[in-house]
Amino acid sequence: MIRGVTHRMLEELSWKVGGQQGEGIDSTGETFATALNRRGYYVYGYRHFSSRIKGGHTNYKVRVSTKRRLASADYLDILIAFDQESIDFNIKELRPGGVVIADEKFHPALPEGAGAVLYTVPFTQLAETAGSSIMKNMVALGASVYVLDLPVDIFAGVIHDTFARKGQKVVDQNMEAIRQGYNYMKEHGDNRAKLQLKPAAGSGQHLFMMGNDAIGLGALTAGCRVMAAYPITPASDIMEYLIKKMPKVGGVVVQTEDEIAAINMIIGAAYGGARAMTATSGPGLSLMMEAIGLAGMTETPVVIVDTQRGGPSTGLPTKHEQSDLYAVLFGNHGEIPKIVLAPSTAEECFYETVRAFNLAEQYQCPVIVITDLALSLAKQTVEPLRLEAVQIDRGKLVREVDPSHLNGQLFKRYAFTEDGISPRVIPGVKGGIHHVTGVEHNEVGRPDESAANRARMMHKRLKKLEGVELEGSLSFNGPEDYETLIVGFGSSRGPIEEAVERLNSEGRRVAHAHIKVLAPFPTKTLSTYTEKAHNVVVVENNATGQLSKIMKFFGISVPTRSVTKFDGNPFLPGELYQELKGLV
Amino acid sequence: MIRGVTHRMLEELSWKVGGQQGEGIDSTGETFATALNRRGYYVYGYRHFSSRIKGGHTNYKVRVSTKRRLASADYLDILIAFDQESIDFNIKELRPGGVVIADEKFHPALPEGAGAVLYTVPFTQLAETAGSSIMKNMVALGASVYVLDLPVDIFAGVIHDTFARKGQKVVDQNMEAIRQGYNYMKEHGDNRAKLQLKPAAGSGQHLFMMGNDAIGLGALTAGCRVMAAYPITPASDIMEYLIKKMPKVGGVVVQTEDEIAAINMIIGAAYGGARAMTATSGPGLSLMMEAIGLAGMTETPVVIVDTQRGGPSTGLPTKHEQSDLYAVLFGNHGEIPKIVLAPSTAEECFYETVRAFNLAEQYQCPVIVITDLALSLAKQTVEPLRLEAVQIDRGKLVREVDPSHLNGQLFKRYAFTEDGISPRVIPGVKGGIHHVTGVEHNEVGRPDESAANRARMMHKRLKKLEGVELEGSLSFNGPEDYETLIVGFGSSRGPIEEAVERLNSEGRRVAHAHIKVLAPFPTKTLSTYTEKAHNVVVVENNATGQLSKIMKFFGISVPTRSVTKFDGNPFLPGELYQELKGLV
Amino acid sequence: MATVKDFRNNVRPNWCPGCGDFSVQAAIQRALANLGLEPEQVAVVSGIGCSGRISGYINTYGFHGVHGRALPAAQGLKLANRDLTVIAAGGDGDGFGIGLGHFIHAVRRNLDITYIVMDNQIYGLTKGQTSPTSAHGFKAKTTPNGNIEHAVGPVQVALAAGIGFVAQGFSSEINQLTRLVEEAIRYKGFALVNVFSPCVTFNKVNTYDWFKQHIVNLEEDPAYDPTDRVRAMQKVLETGGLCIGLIYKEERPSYEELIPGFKPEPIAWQNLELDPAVFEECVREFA
Amino acid sequence: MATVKDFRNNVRPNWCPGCGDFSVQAAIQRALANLGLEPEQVAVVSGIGCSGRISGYINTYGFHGVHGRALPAAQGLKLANRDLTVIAAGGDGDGFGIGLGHFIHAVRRNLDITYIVMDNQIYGLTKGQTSPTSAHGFKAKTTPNGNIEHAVGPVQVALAAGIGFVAQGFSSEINQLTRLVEEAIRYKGFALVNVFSPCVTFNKVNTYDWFKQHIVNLEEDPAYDPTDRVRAMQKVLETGGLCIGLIYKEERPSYEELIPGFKPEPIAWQNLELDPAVFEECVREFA
Ligand SMILES: Cc1ncc(C[n+]2csc(CCOP(=O)(O)OP(=O)(O)O)c2C)c(N)n1
Ligand SMILES: Cc1ncc(C[n+]2csc(CCOP(=O)(O)OP(=O)(O)O)c2C)c(N)n1
Ligand code: SF4
Ligand code: SF4
Ligand SMILES: [Mg+2]
Ligand SMILES: [Mg+2]
Repeated sequence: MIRGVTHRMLEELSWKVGGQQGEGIDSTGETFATALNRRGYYVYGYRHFSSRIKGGHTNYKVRVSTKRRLASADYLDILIAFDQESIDFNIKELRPGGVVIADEKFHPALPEGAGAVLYTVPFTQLAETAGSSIMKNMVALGASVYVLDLPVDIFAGVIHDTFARKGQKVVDQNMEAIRQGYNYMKEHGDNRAKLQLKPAAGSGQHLFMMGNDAIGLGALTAGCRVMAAYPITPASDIMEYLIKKMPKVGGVVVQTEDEIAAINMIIGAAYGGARAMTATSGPGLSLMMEAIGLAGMTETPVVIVDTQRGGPSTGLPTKHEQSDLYAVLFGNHGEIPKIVLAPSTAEECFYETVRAFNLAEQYQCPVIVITDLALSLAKQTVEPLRLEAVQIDRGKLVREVDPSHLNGQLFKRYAFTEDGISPRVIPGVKGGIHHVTGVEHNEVGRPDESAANRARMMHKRLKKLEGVELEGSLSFNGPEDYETLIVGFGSSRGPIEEAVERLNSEGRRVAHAHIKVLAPFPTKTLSTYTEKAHNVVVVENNATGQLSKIMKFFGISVPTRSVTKFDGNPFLPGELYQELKGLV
Repeated sequence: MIRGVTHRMLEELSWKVGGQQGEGIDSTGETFATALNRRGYYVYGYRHFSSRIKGGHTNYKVRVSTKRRLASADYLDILIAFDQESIDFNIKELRPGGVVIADEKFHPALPEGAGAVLYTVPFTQLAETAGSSIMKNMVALGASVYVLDLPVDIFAGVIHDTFARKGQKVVDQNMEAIRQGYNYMKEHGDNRAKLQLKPAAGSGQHLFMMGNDAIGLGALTAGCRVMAAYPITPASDIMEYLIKKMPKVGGVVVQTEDEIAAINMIIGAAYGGARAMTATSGPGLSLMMEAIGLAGMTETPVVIVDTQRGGPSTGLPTKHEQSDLYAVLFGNHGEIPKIVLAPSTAEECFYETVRAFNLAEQYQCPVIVITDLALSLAKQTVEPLRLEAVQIDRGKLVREVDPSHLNGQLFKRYAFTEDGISPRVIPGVKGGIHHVTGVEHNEVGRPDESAANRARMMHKRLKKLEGVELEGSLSFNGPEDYETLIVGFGSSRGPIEEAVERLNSEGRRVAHAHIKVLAPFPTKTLSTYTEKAHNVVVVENNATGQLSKIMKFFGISVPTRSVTKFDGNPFLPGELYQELKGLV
Repeated sequence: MATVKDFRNNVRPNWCPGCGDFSVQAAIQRALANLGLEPEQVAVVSGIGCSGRISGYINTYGFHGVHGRALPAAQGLKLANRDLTVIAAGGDGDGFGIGLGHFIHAVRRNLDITYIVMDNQIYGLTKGQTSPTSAHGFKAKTTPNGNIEHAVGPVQVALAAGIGFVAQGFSSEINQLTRLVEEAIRYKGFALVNVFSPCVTFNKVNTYDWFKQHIVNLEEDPAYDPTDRVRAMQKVLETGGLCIGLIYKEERPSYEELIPGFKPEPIAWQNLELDPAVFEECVREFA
Repeated sequence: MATVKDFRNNVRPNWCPGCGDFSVQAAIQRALANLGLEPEQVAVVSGIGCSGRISGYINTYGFHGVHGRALPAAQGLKLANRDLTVIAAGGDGDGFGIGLGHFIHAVRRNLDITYIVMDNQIYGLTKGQTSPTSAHGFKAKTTPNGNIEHAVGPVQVALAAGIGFVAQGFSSEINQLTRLVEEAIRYKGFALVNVFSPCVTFNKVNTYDWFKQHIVNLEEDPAYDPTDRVRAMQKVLETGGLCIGLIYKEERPSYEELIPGFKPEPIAWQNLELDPAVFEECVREFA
């Protein structure tokens, strides 16, 4: 602690770095966030995306807290600015007493009336001193920790991990740049503003990852060995992650010519006995509809990840939205059983992806894991992931057939059974020969259009999920005697949790149900909560209130009200709090 | 009238011809049906399809009535059989006193206990006498009319129209074959069974067409001049019809490489100022989802016909089903305004197709016309179609722009307006230059991701259909004081009408609402009917009760019960009557 | 060891009598027997069309996917189980119409699978529409005034796309066809056998006789060298695509052989559990 | 008469500084001016990608469709209004990856449109994945160990598919490129101009310098005859596809000229009301 300085003690901190796309804004934010995550804080990092490659404003906002937080803060405490646009664009977020640290190079100025403190630091010049102007980001990091009264060596580990492969010299230079920023502030900074974070409660064993990372790792852990996909924002990371890892496990990733190829390829792979997946976003999902029907009809277990972004059409390719619910539930022609899982945190992304592969094989149907841009791309603190918790269950997979039981007949791949699920054999097995077709077929898979067979086969397939409610289909939190129930799914968990916390702390009686399984829809479970509420409010990031309408569709009969946002950005907790306050 | 013979006088007749695929069963049925249609009867002809090209049983069932009938009968009065399979397969449909007329060649036999009368006629041999064995169908027609006590010359017109281009000799030979059949029966027939139809009430001005014909003609009449499609059952006829007609009007049909090309091509054409359409079935519809979103986002008026067949996947490609409701309403990712029309008769197919083109341009959005296999392919008597009733309304189409009003700015193709609909200009117009993109855009169509613009543009687009209920969104029929309301859509109109008629004649109080516009859903109008009912039963050809769930989705809150059938065949009126009887 | 009989099943094809596809079916069955394969070691993946039904008529594993997507599915299957003999099959519409993009990309990718196309220059199953291999001027249901598009030459395009093995056969030359299919299966990489397989019901132009009159059999030209790509291309252009026999062949590693870290043991039979050490290593990256 | 200036608008492209697409944009603008066209007589239809943004940067009518489908949309537009000059444009991923099937079918169909591909051998907009024109061995985000697929040669494939006009350009040769675009637009039929348009951000292999070192300019070879398809194919194979200039050209009727009953007046400007006599005739068929 530095003597003679007044510190404001913070439960949590909101920090942002802004500049031009291509200036390394991202990695600056991530370095800061990772360092604080390692220190045991709960961190949430959200990047302001745009579909431009270079140029154009971008920023990375980091929230650092002593409690788990799954959303950006409404406000800002510290803004690091590499250009004037970053100040002008973000200054309104600064809360009183906030700090702007800006590069001297562009002669920064605060807008008239801004209640913030401006530190002008020669980022570029100091970086040059340390070795190269590209390290101006490091200088900014150093300045940041000075204001936070943290030691510069919190960055040592991250810097080492990032640059070690480029040699010790690069590591040293970067640390030096950080120190330059720190020292400059120490020498030239005044005491106008100084912030201090409460010590972290966390163990420091936490991970820091985005939903896409967790899905990739989840897939690997679940035994996914064939991945086929076509690049698309915000799903591409999943493919790119698996491209890096598959060689370690003898698997393969194919970057296909389009999404249609991708889904048909994984259907082929799954038919062949591999655990297989694809990942895409809205436009690709739309293209996959025909083959999703094929997977349903042929009872082939595939996993499809849909990372939602702003629609319709190309829409807002780098912005957040939750508007593919209808498409994932109802997009394909005809009627198939289908499972849709909707994780809401990176941790859930991991475990639900694992579950997706199990469910796909247990129920022999396509499983869609639906996320949204904020969940896919925002980085968050994650509790240590447990390999022991992962069980691979391949359902009714048959790897050996006694041909003498067949009486010269084909294998009954689509045998009528009590639960509608039939033994599944894979090509290569002696005695397992059968036929697979998207045409209506009989028990051995041969085309059969007779009315009686048709009706029975439709029943068989649909029966697999009829009346089923999967474990943990939703999570509930709140007081026993709640009056209002807030319902949401996906990444809005974060903003909802905070808004609810705040409302309850003000004496309202508000509970929160977050839906994790969209199909088969947990009508029974959800009803037990909606029936007890005076007031049900559905919170979602789309224009038409998809979840609320789907609830009706699936038989939730209580009236609901909707809070929607569809401007490309996730809810901010305070904003949502304000909206809900008027409704509870 | 033939002396000494007892005639059973019929209000209506059910006749069927059966044989191997490729034997001309179709044209036999159509000749019979057309002849009776011309005589002023109401005729309904349904073909038993299979996805085999040659071989395999096929049949064509014709219902002839003095009243409008839009379904096949449950029973049969006359069965013409070209092979034993046709007898065995269809005999159970014959009602007591029914007649089988079969080719001597295969030594026909009735199954044990069949209560029908069998006439064995040397079809092939008589045909050879008339000129060629391929005319055995004609011989059968001649035998049929003898049993019905109709003159052979009822076929003269049809035979002339069919064969005139092959020369008078062919016409004469065919008529001779018909006469041979008639005379053989006259000479060898006994009086065991003789049927007589009540005279027809109709004018003889009626048309006889299938839904696909009516859609093709409707499109032509509505000014559709670009059609792009990919062959698929049961939609192909629409393309094939327009291929024949377009040269007359200077239009063009492109058989594209796939459905994705088809829909994107018509989007291009519609953008260019043409009225443009495509037609497909389930699998093609699934492939079109991405571009349907594009049409919605770019506000491009296109018409898409979905002729439903058995799903999912390839499913039952030649069988009837109504299982694409979810897909047409919800299939594309993201949220767009969309209109879905569901005609239920061939006549409606004509007028609703015309309306589809008008609505597409009025609301500047994709319009889907959804039919089902029975409606698409079954032929039915249609009241004379009126060209005078067709009005072409191109909505806010602008063909001239005064550039001086633009102040050097681009044309505001997406201007914010009261009703959400903006002036639409087409390429080639001076002063009309603007940009069109599937990315979120501003008023002149340029990409714009800002939150404020985004929210406003979403509102603008969705507003176009918000709260709108189109004229004639449903038709209602029934007593004032009904207790039960039956709700259906598409070709089930026929079976429902008959079942309701029968129930009411038995003193039940049943009404029938048939939905013609699925989007924007006529919640208000339908509610006025459902609210008054004690009992709402939804009748549909799918497994999950799609319409009934969609009603809930759109806010119809009364509980409903479902009668579904999904074995590939439409409801038979009597079968539906039985089912409903237990429910009303 | 399995004989031709073992590759037959009890299903009567729903093809029209005389359809060229019967010969293709027989050629595949014979080739499989000749290669000493067992039925369960083989999978036939097919698209939608009359021809696409073939996967149901051969006693091996069979997968009948959606229209135009036989190749993506076949490639996925091969990746899951590299020990299987994977044959993709379908029609000209399926493979060179809706599926044309996949075809060329499969050529580029070069997995070790065999693709057999029953090219009848027509859409059979949908009852006689013009196909992408129908000639300019061809009259059929959808081109009553004659086709105004130009036919795609599958072999030409495949050669231009860098295919490693391409042959053409004819349903009437079943012995040659059997040999070509055998050789294609033996070839380690993506192999196309395009077969002129007449549709006797809807294609009244490209009949058995028509082919007999127009086809050039490369095997009758001892000077023909199937290892020279430019020469092959010339030959194909010269004959208007109407040549049969082995057209081009070039040895090179297949896709599976180049995948980093890919194991000789098929994925389908591997233990899926993740090595805890690998898991740890992966997790550490996020610490 | 419109000048180059009239084809500029006030939008600053969101391309990276140095991106090859700037030259393509300029070449199109110049070509349009040189051809004496007015802005409203032209429509640019583009796909999705960095390159796909081009339709928004030229002052003509512009349509920015979905990924890979620029050509179907452009063809529809041309059918609706045959008076328009229709230019389709996009990237290598857009046109030769997801859109490859449409490309070859557009070649077969031969409408009078011009297709300009900005081929940078990479997926730019999605941040640097390997593309279908990336070379075997190419390292990028999705092929860290080197591409194990083989590149598609768009010109080769187009020639094999029977294209009537094909040229290649290079962003650094803007005058030549302008001439090629002009000639392509003037050509009555489907014309491809494939442009080597470097991605300076993600493609660290196929840079301006790399192209300068590897490209052969056909215009420097007076003996080169662009009317011989086999010769053209050979040249393309010889140069590994890396040749620029007019590669092949052949005059023949375009699709629009062959449509039965098609009128010289664009559909977009025709009276849509059906002649009652035609209606009557149509209805009579169903009586
Ligand atoms: C997405 C989709 N579109 C259309 C169809 C209808 N369809 C079935 S087979 C076929 C074409 C058949 O032609 P081809 O592939 O040449 O096979 P053939 O019948 O001639 O053997 C079509 C268009 C379909 N099944 N799926
Ligand atoms: C259906 C669909 N899949 C994926 C994407 C994502 N996407 C946008 S552009 C692009 C590829 C861009 O590459 P290219 O066409 O070569 O254009 P470049 O950016 O290199 O100019 C992809 C995959 C999309 N927009 N739509
Ligand atoms: S229609 Fe043609 S392709 Fe199909 S089975 Fe018959 S002959 Fe063969
Ligand atoms: S990323 Fe590449 S292709 Fe895209 S704008 Fe930048 S340089 Fe051009
Ligand atoms: Mg074919
Ligand atoms: Mg590119």
